[in-house]
Amino acid sequence: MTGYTADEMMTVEASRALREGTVCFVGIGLPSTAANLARRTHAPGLVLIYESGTLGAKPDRLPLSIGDGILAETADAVIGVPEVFNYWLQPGRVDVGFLGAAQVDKHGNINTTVIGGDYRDPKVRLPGAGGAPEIAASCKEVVVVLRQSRRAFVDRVDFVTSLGFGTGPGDRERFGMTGAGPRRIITDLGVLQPDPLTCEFVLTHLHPGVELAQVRENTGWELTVSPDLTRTPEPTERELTVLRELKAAS
Amino acid sequence: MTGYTADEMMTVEASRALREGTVCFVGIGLPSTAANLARRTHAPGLVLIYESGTLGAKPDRLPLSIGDGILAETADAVIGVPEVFNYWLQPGRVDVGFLGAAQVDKHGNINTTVIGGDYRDPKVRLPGAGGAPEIAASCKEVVVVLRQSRRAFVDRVDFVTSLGFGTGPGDRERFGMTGAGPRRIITDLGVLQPDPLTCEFVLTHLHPGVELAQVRENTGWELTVSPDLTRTPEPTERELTVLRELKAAS
Amino acid sequence: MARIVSLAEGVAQTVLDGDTVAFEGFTHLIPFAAAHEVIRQGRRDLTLVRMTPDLIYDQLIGAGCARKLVFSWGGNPGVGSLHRFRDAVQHDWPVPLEVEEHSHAGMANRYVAAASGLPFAVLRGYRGTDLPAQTDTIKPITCPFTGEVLTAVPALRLDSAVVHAQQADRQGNVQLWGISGVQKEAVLAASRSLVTVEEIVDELQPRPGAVVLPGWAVGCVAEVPGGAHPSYAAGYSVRDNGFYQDWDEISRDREAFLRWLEGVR
Amino acid sequence: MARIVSLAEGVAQTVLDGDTVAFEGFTHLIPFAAAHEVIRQGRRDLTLVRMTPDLIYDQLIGAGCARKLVFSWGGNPGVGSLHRFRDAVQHDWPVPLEVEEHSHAGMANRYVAAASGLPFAVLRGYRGTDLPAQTDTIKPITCPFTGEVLTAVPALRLDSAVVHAQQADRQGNVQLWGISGVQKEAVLAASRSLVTVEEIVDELQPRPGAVVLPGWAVGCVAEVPGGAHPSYAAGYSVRDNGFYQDWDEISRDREAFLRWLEGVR
Repeated sequence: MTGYTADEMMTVEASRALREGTVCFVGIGLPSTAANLARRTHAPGLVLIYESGTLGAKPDRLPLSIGDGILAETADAVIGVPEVFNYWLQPGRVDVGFLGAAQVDKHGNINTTVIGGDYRDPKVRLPGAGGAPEIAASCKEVVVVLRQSRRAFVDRVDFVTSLGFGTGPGDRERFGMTGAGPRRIITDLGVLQPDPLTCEFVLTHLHPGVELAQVRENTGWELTVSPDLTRTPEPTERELTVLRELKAAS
Repeated sequence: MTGYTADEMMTVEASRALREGTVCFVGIGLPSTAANLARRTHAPGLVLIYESGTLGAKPDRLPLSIGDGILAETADAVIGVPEVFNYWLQPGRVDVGFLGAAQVDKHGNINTTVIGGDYRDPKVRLPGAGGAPEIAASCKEVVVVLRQSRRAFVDRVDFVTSLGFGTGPGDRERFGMTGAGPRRIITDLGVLQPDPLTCEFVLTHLHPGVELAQVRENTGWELTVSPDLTRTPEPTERELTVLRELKAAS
Repeated sequence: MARIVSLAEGVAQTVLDGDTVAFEGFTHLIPFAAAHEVIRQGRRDLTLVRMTPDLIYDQLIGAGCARKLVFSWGGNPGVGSLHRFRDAVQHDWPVPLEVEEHSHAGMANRYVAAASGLPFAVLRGYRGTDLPAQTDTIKPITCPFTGEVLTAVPALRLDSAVVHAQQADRQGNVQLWGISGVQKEAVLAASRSLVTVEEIVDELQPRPGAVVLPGWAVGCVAEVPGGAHPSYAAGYSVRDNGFYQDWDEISRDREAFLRWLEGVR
Repeated sequence: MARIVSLAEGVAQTVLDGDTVAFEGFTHLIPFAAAHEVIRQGRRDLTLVRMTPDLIYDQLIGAGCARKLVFSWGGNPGVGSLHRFRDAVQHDWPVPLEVEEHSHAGMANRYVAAASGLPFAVLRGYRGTDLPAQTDTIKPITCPFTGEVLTAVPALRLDSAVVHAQQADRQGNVQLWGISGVQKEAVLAASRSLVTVEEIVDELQPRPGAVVLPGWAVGCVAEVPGGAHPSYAAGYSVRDNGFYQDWDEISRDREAFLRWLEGVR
């Protein structure tokens, strides 16, 4: 397969992170695209939960907002927002939480609040927490998806909106987190996974055509590369076709 | 009007305690009968809440249980039991709570748990609390309905299942109760209301044909009689007709 | 995805000896058939949890399945007492029964806390009553913002929950409607769950006021038409008020009860 | 029983200067028309509460109605930033804006606590994040049974709440369906409430998944067809995604915004 963009590779790889039959907490944008791609390819029984209160949504096109009517119309159940967080997310019923980020650091902590300056007088004011802190705390595992750049991949985030591994081993346990935390960061260049000893994210997969040097250039910390570094399989014909159909229809 | 029973008088007087347009938390049995009588006579806009989760039930016959299907079928909304207690009762949205009792004392405390002996080895084991403690705490006011007898009307209840005025003035405030507590005890002999200074229930109404001595005989404490002691008006023709129709239909 | 099983399989896989188990249903949809199967399978040492023990727990208690009861209103609604419950508490027959007593508001919030993955719930409850002195699962808690003292009750984490519903589809998605009580909370509070249903259908038609439990949040589903008798399933059956009255006589006498029990076994 | 009023009367009676007020609606059923009436009536010093401020608060903030924002996600969904919000926070234009920032789970539970008449709520939230250091309405709380430390947030008691729904009947009973967010909680958390509806009907037909607010729990109801535009009302309208995109340009520039504001006034 040739002729696909880096964003397409990232979306396809994100969809592959979702196993058949699992329950996935989905935000709008790339996570929703990846989840719906998975549902139409290898994981037809994937259960999608959107924080707007739709359990088991089965949209036949990509929703344009987290509260798109198509989600309510196709859901197994529509519930209030408090119930989403209290009965479904908080007790650890969700297998995978998909999060985006403005910044992510080498321990998988996520910043979606402020960049630069300080909290009261930031250089950039971002949208804020939304559902992310509790998704990061309570989903059995978390997958982070974002484009890789030196600005986004930092040694330490300016603001911890959502906890990854904090400052390293033991932090999640100390904070009483019930979920296992971020298991992979999927980017347009490759995939990073946490080292079980250091809880530092190391490069485990390079996307086709990407050079290691490129990844290093776009990482703001001294990147460790896994001894088992692997090439990500290219998007299949089917993956790309379905992805493009989804995109075209919305 | 002649030819009615003491129980009918008690039920009619209980129905009169419910003003048009108020919101009433109703238990099964006499409270439900009285509330539905009120709804068909002077208070067509009375809002009935049953703890089974039916808001604004408008049964066309007397429900036979607190979870009678007729309540759900005629309600403005059917909600879960946690919501009944948390969103509707606890914040003080209910005007009147109707409670029965096995024992009531001179301060309006209610016992529906155990009589005689001690808690672990009682003489009589009663059903227990149900919704009563929080109805007694949170309704704007409480009306207690039960037949008057020396066994039931005691100086101090064997067990406080639901707080009235505790041991006297200031107790409700000390316990942080948001509702005003019991405002009247309606029996088959008359009506008792709390003295605002002592919080002790005094006889304010005698039902037609009842002698004061009868009430004293059937009260287990030194009963105070209001200087304004009044005769309860007899049941009207209409009240009795509607009450009997309701009873006959169920 | 829920497993579709027979009633016997469902009970065997869901309710184990020593479990803390709730059979919920508020007057409506009480899972009697599953409780009778528990009696047949001879479960022992159960901690039975239910807001209103009703006939269903009077039967399980009389059959010797229980060692403890956690409840908030223990009567035969509109009829009188639960005689097997009283016999167990007062005379240890057939086995001793420990009791943990709460109010409805407390029980409902204990289920909510467990369904929410929290260790406790907060309410305005019990204050000024004699219950906290008898029940060590009622404690004061202070608001960290206002200093107000309220009441805390611990989460009712269940090993197992059994409820009855009108319908499930073949994926085990469950729909119940009418009075829905605390069934959703009980299922979500439990490690294992069994839902008996009036009917398994090809497709659930969304209904006003319905509670839906996704199949992936349910353990087992068993088709048991009439499984709520003598309570009822709105749209399928009416409450057998006569049996509730008859129970008073059956349960009042140990011999009469044992004869009834033979019929179940 | 709710009062049936015009939009202008409803806003005048419900939202007062200095109020802590929520206009709720999670993407769906956002009460834009009521917010525009608030701008026309020149309300000041509002503490605006909303999980997702969205365009509706960008507009109220830009119009100078607000002194404080309590929120959990402040973006233009799928488009980008809320420029009026940023301009107020960073440059005090048109007036300074104080900010109280939470997570969705925290905000939802704060509404639940207020709707429940409790002073605070407990959740597993915020731990390990930098939010508690910036927001003094996040505190630790210890379970009195297990000793586990969780997070407490105070109830969001509101002076007023404004929501949009599909239908009300002539008694002011309100029915909304589709994505229902935290609207019920917001109304129940408020001393005064206004519900704008697409349509006042003779009789509400029960709908699957509907939330019903009894008329006696609602302050005012006003018929305002299209009152959720540019958000939507399931069954009545679709979301005007184009306007959400256009807003980026309108709101980016103070002059363009002021021109838009003239159109509202």
